[in-house]
Amino acid sequence: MSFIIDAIFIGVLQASPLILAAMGFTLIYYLNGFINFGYGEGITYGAYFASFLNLSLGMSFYLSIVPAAMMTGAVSVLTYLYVFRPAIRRGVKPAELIILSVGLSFVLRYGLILMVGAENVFLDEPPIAFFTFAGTGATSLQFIALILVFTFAFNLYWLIYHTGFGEKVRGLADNPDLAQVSGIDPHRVSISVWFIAGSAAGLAGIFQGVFALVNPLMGWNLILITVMVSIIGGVGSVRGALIAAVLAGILTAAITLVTKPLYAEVALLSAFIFILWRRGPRMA
Amino acid sequence: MAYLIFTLSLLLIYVGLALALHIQFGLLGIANFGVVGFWGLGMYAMGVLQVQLDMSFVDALFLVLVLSIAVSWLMGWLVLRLDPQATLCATIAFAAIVSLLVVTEKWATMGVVGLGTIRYPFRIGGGTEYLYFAFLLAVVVGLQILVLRLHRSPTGKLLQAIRDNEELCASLGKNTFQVKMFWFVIASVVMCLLGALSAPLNQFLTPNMIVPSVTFAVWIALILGGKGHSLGAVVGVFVTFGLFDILIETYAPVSPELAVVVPNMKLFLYGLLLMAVLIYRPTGLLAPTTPPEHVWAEIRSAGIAAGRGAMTLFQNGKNAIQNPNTNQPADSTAAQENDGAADGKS
Amino acid sequence: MFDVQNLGSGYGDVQIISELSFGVGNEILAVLGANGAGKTTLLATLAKVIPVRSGAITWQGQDVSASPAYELSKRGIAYVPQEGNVFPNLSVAENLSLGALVGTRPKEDRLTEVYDLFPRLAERKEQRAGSLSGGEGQMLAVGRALMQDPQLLLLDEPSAGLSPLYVDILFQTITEARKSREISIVLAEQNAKKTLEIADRVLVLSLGRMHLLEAAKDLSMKRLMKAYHI
Amino acid sequence: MKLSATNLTKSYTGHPVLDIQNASFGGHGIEGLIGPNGAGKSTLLGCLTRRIQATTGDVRLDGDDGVPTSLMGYQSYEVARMGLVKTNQRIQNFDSLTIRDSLRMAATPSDKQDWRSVWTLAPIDDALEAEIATLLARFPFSDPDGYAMSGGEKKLLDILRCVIVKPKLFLMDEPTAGLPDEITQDVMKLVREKVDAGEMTVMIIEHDLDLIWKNCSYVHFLSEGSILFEGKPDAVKKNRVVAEKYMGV
Repeated sequence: MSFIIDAIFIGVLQASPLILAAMGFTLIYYLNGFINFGYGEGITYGAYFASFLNLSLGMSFYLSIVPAAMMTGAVSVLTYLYVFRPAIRRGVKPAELIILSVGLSFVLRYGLILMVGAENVFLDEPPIAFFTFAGTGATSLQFIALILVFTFAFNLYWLIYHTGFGEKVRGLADNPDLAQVSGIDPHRVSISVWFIAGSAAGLAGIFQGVFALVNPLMGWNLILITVMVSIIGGVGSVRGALIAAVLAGILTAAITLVTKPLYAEVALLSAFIFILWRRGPRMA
Repeated sequence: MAYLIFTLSLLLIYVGLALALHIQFGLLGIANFGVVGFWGLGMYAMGVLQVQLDMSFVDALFLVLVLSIAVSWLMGWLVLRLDPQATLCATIAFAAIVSLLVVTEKWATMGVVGLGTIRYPFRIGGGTEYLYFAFLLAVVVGLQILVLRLHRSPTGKLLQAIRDNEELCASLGKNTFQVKMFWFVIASVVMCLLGALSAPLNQFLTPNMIVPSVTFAVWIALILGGKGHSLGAVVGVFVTFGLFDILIETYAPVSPELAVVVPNMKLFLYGLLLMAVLIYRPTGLLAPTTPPEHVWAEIRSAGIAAGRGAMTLFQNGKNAIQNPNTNQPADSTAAQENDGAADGKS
Repeated sequence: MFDVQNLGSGYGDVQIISELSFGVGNEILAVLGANGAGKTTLLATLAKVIPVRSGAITWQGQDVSASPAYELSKRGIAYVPQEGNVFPNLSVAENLSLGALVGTRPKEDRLTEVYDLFPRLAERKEQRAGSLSGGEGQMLAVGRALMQDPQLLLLDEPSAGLSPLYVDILFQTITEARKSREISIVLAEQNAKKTLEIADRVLVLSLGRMHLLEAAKDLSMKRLMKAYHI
Repeated sequence: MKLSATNLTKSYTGHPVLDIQNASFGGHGIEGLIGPNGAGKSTLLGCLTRRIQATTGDVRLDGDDGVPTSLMGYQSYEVARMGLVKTNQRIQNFDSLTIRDSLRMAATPSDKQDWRSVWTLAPIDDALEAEIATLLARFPFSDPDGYAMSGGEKKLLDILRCVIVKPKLFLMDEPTAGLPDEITQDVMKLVREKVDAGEMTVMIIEHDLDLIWKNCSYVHFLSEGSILFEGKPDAVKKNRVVAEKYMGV
């Protein structure tokens, strides 16, 4: 029993960046229909923007969260405007858009390394308090992250399922031609979605960075599991990605508790391939 | 010089991988993003069999072959019915599994400590590396010939037809799944075997060799060279690997501070190049603008002309000592080959 | 009000509509013709889902040939395509509410009107549009378009695949909507007999060109049959 | 070759689009299948060629030996090999094959198309090659060794590709869509020759009723998912149900 509680607790705590990243990723997949590996770099950039505000400008960690996330959102919009939209307009097919996104992620990642170097960076953390809950310890930071993540998740969920903007997004994803005929300007909606998704990646990066450390490969290391979680969660559903991210976190934690963490990844990856195979030709 | 021969051998390995990927993606449209998984599997299998079980190179190669057929078939069965995006994800996951297992299974792979030393299949003093290079060259030339012939053969046409429109192909009575499976397995096994062949080159294996940038390098080479052109793979590898890894990294006169930056610069430029090609010239440097067999016929006739020239020179040299009649067979082969080229054109 | 001059359109290198000129006043203009005559292409071009190749479309005195589709819907043109005319993964209520993105009247008023017109939709508010039956789906599609408070309604074969009962209900609704709202309707139909009952004028297409254009009451069944090759 | 469907139904998300009690196709030389938009014609063809999995029912193929085989256990490529081949309504093409290669690819038997062909470069036999050359000479392709460029060329190629695999029951889905009139007539002439020679039977799905009346000796009328009337063209032309359903109740 305590094993299950431990797994859930650890899983949920560790999964918070993953939940954010998966939701943002899903949003783009939902709207544009291709897997964007460049999204992983949003995670890295979020962490570096935070480290810039936090370490170079001396801003407090908590204050740096929102501007860093917004800066990441802006980067995401730029990639949409200058890379993906021209490519889609030129008729590049989904499989090649993915390869394009891998190319973009190389450019962003190694461009970053060329600018700031490849060394690990540690964010200047606020003072930390430890809690014990049901026999497991957690830091105040983890709790705050968790609360922020769920606030963001809740707001995103609300935005997508209960507002006019969300309706537009879902309409555009569901039937682009009819959406245009109904008076939706696809360009404006897309820009907003890429901004929100980028901000989610940025937030994910900020918390991943403060939990561990910031380095240029952190996004790439997280993107595969993000893609897996989103696809397993049922692509095209923000709800699904949220649930799948929590489950993946719990599953990883559970497997980690009984074996080495790397085996947890192997198990997840194998489960991922198996689920894709079971689903057959259709993606979602 | 020893370093150059090592890099050139590695370049051949990359050409081989790109050729195998050309069969999978260029001809069949299967987006295998797990190239490094197959390659790494073959490399580590060779290493483990040689180092831990003390097998001979040939025995180990045979076992790698068996293992790679099994793994490739399993992967084919899992991914070939999926849509391209799902195939891509599943193969990436496969590569990630391979690289994780290399770290965790320390009893076999020695984990991060590294596995060594792997022997060459033969040892002839200082010339080993050169002979091995020649051996790799023969393998890669063989592969290139296979790809060239594949483009011209009925099978190749079928593969392209499946890539273009699988459902239409099935509606004409072609068993598309079986065909895809066969060539996917062949190409994946080639990747595994190229891995096994690169083990002696590297001699000492570490998990950080099995990283996604290997897959990426092969992909960029293929896309850059032209995924639909039978020579695209070679051209692509020469432009990327040959230009950056050999010319710039090894021979460009860069200062030590800059030398640290060069590998990152390279990957940055790879990415930029890939993006530019995909957006502005999706067909790659060598675009299949004319029917492939026309191009092939041109290359062949050019090759035959060059070959004839060389042959004449060679024969002239020989004739000085030998009977002048010996140049007869050489000419008749050339004539036959010309017929072959003409067939393709008709 | 709505004027089409010398219109040409098609897909890829296939020209489907050529040299078509007509105007639409405050009326129901029926576009008739056999399958493959170009009705769907014509309506899609009028709604700007397919670009105009040649000629011009004028709406309320302005040339809209180059405006994007969402611009047209903001100016009061609503379009119901033949296929893919609902958002399948969204609920009925959400489908209708997406119709209300343009226009100025409060959404609730329009919603009540549409539910009054199609009581069945009110019963199925929360249902996914993709799970509706064919007839209900068509009602939703027309309802969504009416939510836009259009001045011009383009309907592409709303009766295709429907059973006669549904066709009656649908056509009745279209006439009602037309009377109560005073909107112009362009109605592409195969269902000639039924269409003749509600149309003011009839345009018969044959292989993408105008076969005839005249008042519905003057049109004999015999001449229509000829246009259909039956 | 005759195809019979019994109790064939297909529903999408619970809504029936096809419900055929008992029908047989391919017994009358050239047949026509007509019906209004949304009647279920494409679904019927999909079910017959096993591209679409029917919800219930059975499709049987009466072979030349008179023994019926149920098609339900077969995949679409196997059905095609049995001689049931369908042209496409929307343009489908192998964009990277030249016109001649496309025909060769379709015509080459699969045992000459496997890996061994890499060694032998197995040229297809002269008879088949000659047949392809005759076909290509008969139709006005701008360059038979180039790619099919225009929509019309692609459509024509699609039809010829099916002809070259020697179907026994040839299903033509809207052969006139996107083809110039003269070429449609040439295609119909070719098809008629093959039918008269006893090489195949044909079913045409068409909106151009003139073509149906001119070429078909038997017509099925499909509406609302069922076959409402069938018979000789004259009977169908005169039938009240057909006129009403086609033009409206």
